[in-house]
Amino acid sequence: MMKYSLYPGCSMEATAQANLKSIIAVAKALDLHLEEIPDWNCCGATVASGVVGDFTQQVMTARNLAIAEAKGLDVVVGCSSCYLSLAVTNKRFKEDEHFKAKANEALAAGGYKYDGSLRVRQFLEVVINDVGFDKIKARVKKPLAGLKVAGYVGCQTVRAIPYEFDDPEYPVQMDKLMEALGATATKFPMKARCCGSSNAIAATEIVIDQAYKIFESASEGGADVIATPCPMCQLNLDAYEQMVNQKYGTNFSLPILFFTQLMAVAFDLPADAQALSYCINSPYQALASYGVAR
Amino acid sequence: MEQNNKPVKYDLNFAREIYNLENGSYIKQCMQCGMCAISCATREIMDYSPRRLFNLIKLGKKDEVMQANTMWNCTSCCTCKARCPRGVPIIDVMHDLKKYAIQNGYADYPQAAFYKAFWAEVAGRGKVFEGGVTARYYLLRGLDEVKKAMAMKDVGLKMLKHKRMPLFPPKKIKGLGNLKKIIKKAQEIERREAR
Amino acid sequence: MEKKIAVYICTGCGIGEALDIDALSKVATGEYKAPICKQHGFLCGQEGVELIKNDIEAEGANTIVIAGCSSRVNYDVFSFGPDKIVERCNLREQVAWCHPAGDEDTQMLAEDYLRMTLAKLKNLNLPEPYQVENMSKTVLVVGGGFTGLTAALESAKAGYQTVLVEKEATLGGYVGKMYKQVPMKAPFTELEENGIPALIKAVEDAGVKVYTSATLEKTAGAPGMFDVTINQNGSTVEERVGAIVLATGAKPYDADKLGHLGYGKYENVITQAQFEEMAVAGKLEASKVAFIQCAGSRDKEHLPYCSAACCIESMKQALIVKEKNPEANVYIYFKDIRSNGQYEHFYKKAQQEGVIFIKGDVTEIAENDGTLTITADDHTMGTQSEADEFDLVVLANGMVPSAALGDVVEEPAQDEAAAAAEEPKAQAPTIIKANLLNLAYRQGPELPALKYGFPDSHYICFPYETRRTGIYAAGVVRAPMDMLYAQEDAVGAALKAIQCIEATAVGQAVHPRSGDMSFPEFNMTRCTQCKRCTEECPFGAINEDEKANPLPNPSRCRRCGTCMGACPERIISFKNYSVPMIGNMVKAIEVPEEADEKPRILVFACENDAIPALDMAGLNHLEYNPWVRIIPVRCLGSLNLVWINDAMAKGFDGVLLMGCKHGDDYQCHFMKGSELAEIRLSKISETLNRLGLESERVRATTVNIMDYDKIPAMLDEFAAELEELGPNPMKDFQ
Amino acid sequence: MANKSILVVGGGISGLTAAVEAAEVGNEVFIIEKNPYLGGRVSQLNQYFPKLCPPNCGLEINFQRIRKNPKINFFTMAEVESISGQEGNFEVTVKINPRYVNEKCTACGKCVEACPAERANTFNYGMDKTKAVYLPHEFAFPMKYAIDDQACKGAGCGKCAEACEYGAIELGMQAKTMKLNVGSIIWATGWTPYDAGKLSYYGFGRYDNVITNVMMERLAAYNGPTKGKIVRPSDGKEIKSVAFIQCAGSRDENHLKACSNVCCLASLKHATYIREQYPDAEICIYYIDIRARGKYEDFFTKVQEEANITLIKGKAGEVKQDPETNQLIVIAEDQIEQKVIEKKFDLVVLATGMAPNTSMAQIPCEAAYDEDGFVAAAAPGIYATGCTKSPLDVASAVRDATATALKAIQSTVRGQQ
Repeated sequence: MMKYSLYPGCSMEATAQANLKSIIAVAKALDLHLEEIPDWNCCGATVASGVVGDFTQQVMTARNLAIAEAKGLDVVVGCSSCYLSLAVTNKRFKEDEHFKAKANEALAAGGYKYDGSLRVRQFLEVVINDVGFDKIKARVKKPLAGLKVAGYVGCQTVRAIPYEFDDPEYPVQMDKLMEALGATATKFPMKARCCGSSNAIAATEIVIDQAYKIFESASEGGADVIATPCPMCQLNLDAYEQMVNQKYGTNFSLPILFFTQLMAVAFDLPADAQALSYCINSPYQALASYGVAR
Repeated sequence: MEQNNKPVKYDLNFAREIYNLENGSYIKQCMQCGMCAISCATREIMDYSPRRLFNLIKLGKKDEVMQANTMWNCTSCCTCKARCPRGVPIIDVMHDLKKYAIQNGYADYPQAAFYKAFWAEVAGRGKVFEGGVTARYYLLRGLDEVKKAMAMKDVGLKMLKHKRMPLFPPKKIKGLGNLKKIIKKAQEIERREAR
Repeated sequence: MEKKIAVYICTGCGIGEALDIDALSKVATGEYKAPICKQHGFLCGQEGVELIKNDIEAEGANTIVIAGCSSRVNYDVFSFGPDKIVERCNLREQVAWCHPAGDEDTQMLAEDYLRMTLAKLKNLNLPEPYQVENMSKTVLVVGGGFTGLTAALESAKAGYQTVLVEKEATLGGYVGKMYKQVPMKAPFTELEENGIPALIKAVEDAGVKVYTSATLEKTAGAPGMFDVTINQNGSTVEERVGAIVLATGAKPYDADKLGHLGYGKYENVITQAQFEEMAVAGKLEASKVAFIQCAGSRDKEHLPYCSAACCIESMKQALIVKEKNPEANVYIYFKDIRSNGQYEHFYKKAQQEGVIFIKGDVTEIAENDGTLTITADDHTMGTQSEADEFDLVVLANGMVPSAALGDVVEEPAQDEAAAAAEEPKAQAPTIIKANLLNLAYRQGPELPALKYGFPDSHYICFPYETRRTGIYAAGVVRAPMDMLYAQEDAVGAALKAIQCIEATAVGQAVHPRSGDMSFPEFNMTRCTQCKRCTEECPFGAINEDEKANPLPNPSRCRRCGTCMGACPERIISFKNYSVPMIGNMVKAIEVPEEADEKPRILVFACENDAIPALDMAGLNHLEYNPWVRIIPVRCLGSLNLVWINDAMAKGFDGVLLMGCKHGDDYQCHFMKGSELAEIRLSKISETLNRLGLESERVRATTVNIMDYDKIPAMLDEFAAELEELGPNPMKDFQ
Repeated sequence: MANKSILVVGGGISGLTAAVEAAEVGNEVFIIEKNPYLGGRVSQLNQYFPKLCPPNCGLEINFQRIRKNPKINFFTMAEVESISGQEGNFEVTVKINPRYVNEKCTACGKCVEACPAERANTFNYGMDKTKAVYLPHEFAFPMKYAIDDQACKGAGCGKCAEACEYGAIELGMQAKTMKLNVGSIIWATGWTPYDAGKLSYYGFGRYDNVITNVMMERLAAYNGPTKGKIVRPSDGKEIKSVAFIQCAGSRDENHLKACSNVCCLASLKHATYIREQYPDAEICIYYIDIRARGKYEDFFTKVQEEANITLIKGKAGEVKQDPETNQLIVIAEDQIEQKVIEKKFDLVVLATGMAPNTSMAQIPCEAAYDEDGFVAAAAPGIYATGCTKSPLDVASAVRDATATALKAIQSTVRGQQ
């Protein structure tokens, strides 16, 4: 069994509970042991950087790494925004001695210290590299044969650390994962385009306009569903699909799922692990032929 | 050329101030290629592309720069940062410009209110409660925005229905006191380093 | 040498299927009485080669004719030692592969080619190398700046005696006066200390003989035997040297012509050179400095070219300002930043140090209260911009080669008779009296200049090509370049000088006919002092005595044969290339009678480009006109009009010259060969017309090596036009 | 006693020049080339800037120099395996890969007619195919065929061997190694076009009508895949508009940090190719700086004066494809006009730069490389030249190679003392 520390992040406890539920269930099914970092705090995301600056935000983030370092396990992150914070902070600890000294000086004020020994990883990457497509295929009980999936990787997942495990402009790894589940990855030029992210509240129009382009591109490719690893992407598309339809006079009704939810379906895990009821746009019809019921 | 007959005048004082921000010195490396301008997810609605903004900084156009929506419309999608041929971490520069704008009273954009609300949540709890951020945001923005909120009530209702909007905030983290100390110290260090 | 001819006809690669080999053999044995003539199905195979070697040994064959593939292939297989003559008759690429098998015309073509090859042998002899007397292997370097010092040091390090002549009292040149140097190595970000003192010491330690305050009063002679008169402070010294590197550098563009940028008007508008002076003198105290790029360069009114070094030199100077005063504000106004290659790192470094780069055209520089104000069209800002309070404005004023400074040598006034004849003439290359070499050459005192006065090579593949054999230009005298380029350039030129010395020592030509040991010999008894050879030699190899007799200098000669083509008396011949040799080839071709309705077209083709192109046409099995008979020539410059006479008299219906492109972007490796040939043609057109022969029957065309796809149509069209003219009326006069 | 001979690794224009120049001074020279022919990258070029003359012309002269000079030895399909010894006396192990065609080949071409297998034509960057037995290209020197063992069906097929009248096919040929003793070594393994697939925002590999500058050379060349006609790869249609994207990979911290030096002039030259075939085609060049240094400025001026050529100051950011017309939409910020512009083109040419081969296959000896992968310094007696040393245009590479020949000769002289 492979062991990891898990950093869930704030969204997983609120808007993206479906993500956390399916991650935990899929991990278990694949023999991956995830241990939540005790008393983790918000990473601050890029929003905090805009108020207090990168350094302060990264020191906040580092508190989580400092706590996790006691176990020495790779830190797995589900949320792409949290991943951006943790991975970039971790990289600076490893590569920038001056930063490391300053950051540890600040951490010391709270009684923490981080040596930069850990690896920060995305759950998507762990599933692909540590488990591998062959084992995933072997675990599939209900192949998603015939399901056309637009793999919406989003922006930060592949661009936080470009080329870390995929092309930052035209990623293909999640598509391969979908293929391993038996589904068909559709042509989807907007697969790495930003959804508008944190502008959902303050500048809704941005999100609606972005979401429109993404839905348009996914529909052109003939997708039945959109899959994503990112809580912001999932929420923005899921919550605003109808507003997009209103503004643009379109008729999109694509369900937006976390890739882990589709894994749970293909692995034939229980309904709670699939967490499909959290989807605003119902996925039941699209997934009906894979043993999914409301 | 602009209609204005009087030539604009270079004034390096503002540029120097910006170049001294945390990531500001990277701006100096900009070679005016315009890659960022195309890469931006929100390029259609930006007043100035990052390239142009950097050019205006060079020129010393403080008001134009600070009043621009460029940094506020930045979604931190990292496309420009990943592509910039000069390795300018543009989103990090945008963070600095937002922070500078807030500190210098150029915070009229709704995003600025959202940022402040978000930070207040993080600092007060150690975690973010999305409902709390929204409430704080509307308090900061005032009545006009509430109208917009009403327009979005459908979204909110749907989210509630699908268990996407917990009504109660998460517990404060146990180490909140320590976190606050860390933040305070970090800001001290940052001020020290800036000079 | 008594020639014993052995002919071998290869029947492989389709030749056997295309031709009647027995009939072909009879040409050799019957018409030309070759004592040995054999055929083999795989001549380049071991057995075939053994066959030849046996005949050489057992039968004493010493003149071998290989009738098979092109000489471009199997050159190593058919090589039997320096004392054997080997001639290739191309039956494969030029016959079997581009003409129908078994056809009567194909057979006639092959037979003619064999006749031509055998006829050629009559006047073909093994060359004997020309030996220079009192050969010197010393390298002379003219100019003691960065390039010259480097060239001198490197040639000394290769073991050659080296002499260096510098006109100033001290060595070092322009670079010697610099405060610091641009980076010359990775990571290309750090300014370097001036390397000239160390370079001077290395030159002295290497035993280079240095003359300072010295100029070349006269350079006479030729490679291996240049006699130079050095004037040092008024007294003269003679040195004999083998080859010369010209490294006299460049001058900054005259800033007095840059009044529009405030030079001469405002004290604090200075040049890059003045900046260096200030920095060296420790007088550089400026808190706000602007650099104006392309001050003169890239400007039709001044220097249309880019001076190449200014962008990185200005970045260097900007960094010097920053080094002295980190708080200084430094601006660089540019058109394009040309920090090519790895100097991109230097550009980034300058940016990181806070140098402000503005893409803009400066429209005005004015003075206000003792400081300078710059107004510019600021392109990326999209507006006019202004910056003020500069205490120094530095003009990146570009460079002018030292070779361009002087009066152009005027063509000697034509005598009345020549003027009256209005003979067309190739334009002589520009030579500028720059007082650098003072060559005692009939063709002028300095290296011929290309555009803008740079004595550069015109070739991309051969950047050290020179029109004065044994003299190689290097550094900024040759072309605008930065120091890193100049350093390499100096070393390369030193190699070329050494190479010329070594080739001369064994009597061989240098590029492009490197290794050739033939050279032109003049039968002076028949010379009419017409000066054509001396005027037309592209390399200035032939001097004249006061009676206008040509005085050849074989070690200057590049063996193109232009003199041979020019000579109306046909007194110039090489041992293995001569007017009679080609004439015999022309005469060997059988021209059928008019009634046979088999026209004949003679083609003279340049062996550098047109012949390979014809081979390629064969390789691609492109079929072309079978009336064509092709004779390769060293260069169309060697075309002697008597061959045209011979051809027309013999009844050829037309003659086509295939040469290289000429004009500004000429591709002729001997500069003007194809152009001269065309001029010669134009001279005989009137004569032809007078004889009742349409001058359209003789024409020239340009073919480059990639034009093989166009060759069939080119020949067919010419044949069609000749057909319209009807047969050559001289045909049956023979 | 030290050795006066020189090993030149790489038979492209730099290696050829260094070898020929050194041999014409009098030193014995060995050239090692990994391809089945000499000439390297320049043999794949259609024309040189700024003269627009054919590279085969200069190569032909260099091959003549090789033919006439017994001091030059060359080995194709060969690679250096190891180097030992020191300046003045190196021992080098060279591996000669099997060509499967021996010296008996007369280049008659009968084998090609018989061969049933095909391979992607690497000489034309995969834009067309050859048989598994192939002549690398028409001007190939040596003029001998070779067999691609990846494509060949092996001894079981043997049709080529049957067809060959001269016993030139040896399907069982094995790699060989040999030792060379030399006084100094010149490393001239050249460069590889930067992998345009890594610039995924330009869609190379996804859109057929996005090509690279080196492919443009083949499209324009008569001995290329289209007989020299420049057409859209997707459907072979004529071109009405073309975009050149400069700095595609070069001057980029994420890709090639340095400027590749040749791409500006190369694209200006390509503009002349297009103009010659399509007098009315619209040509746009997207650039950051046009680096036509020195006298190349004249060529820049000349091309600028052509009608319907627009220079757009702004690095092209993205290329999208119109799925219906296969036209490409290039998005860039026009910095003079201060706006983002989208323009449609039939063809997009990426001006990809030079990645030094030493960044992939290093010299098997002590050597230092700079951050761009070029050779900064090597052990005494070993010299890098041409594009293993810095990104250079042809004239500069030849100049550099000539200089390096002298350095190598100096090593043999030093070794003798």
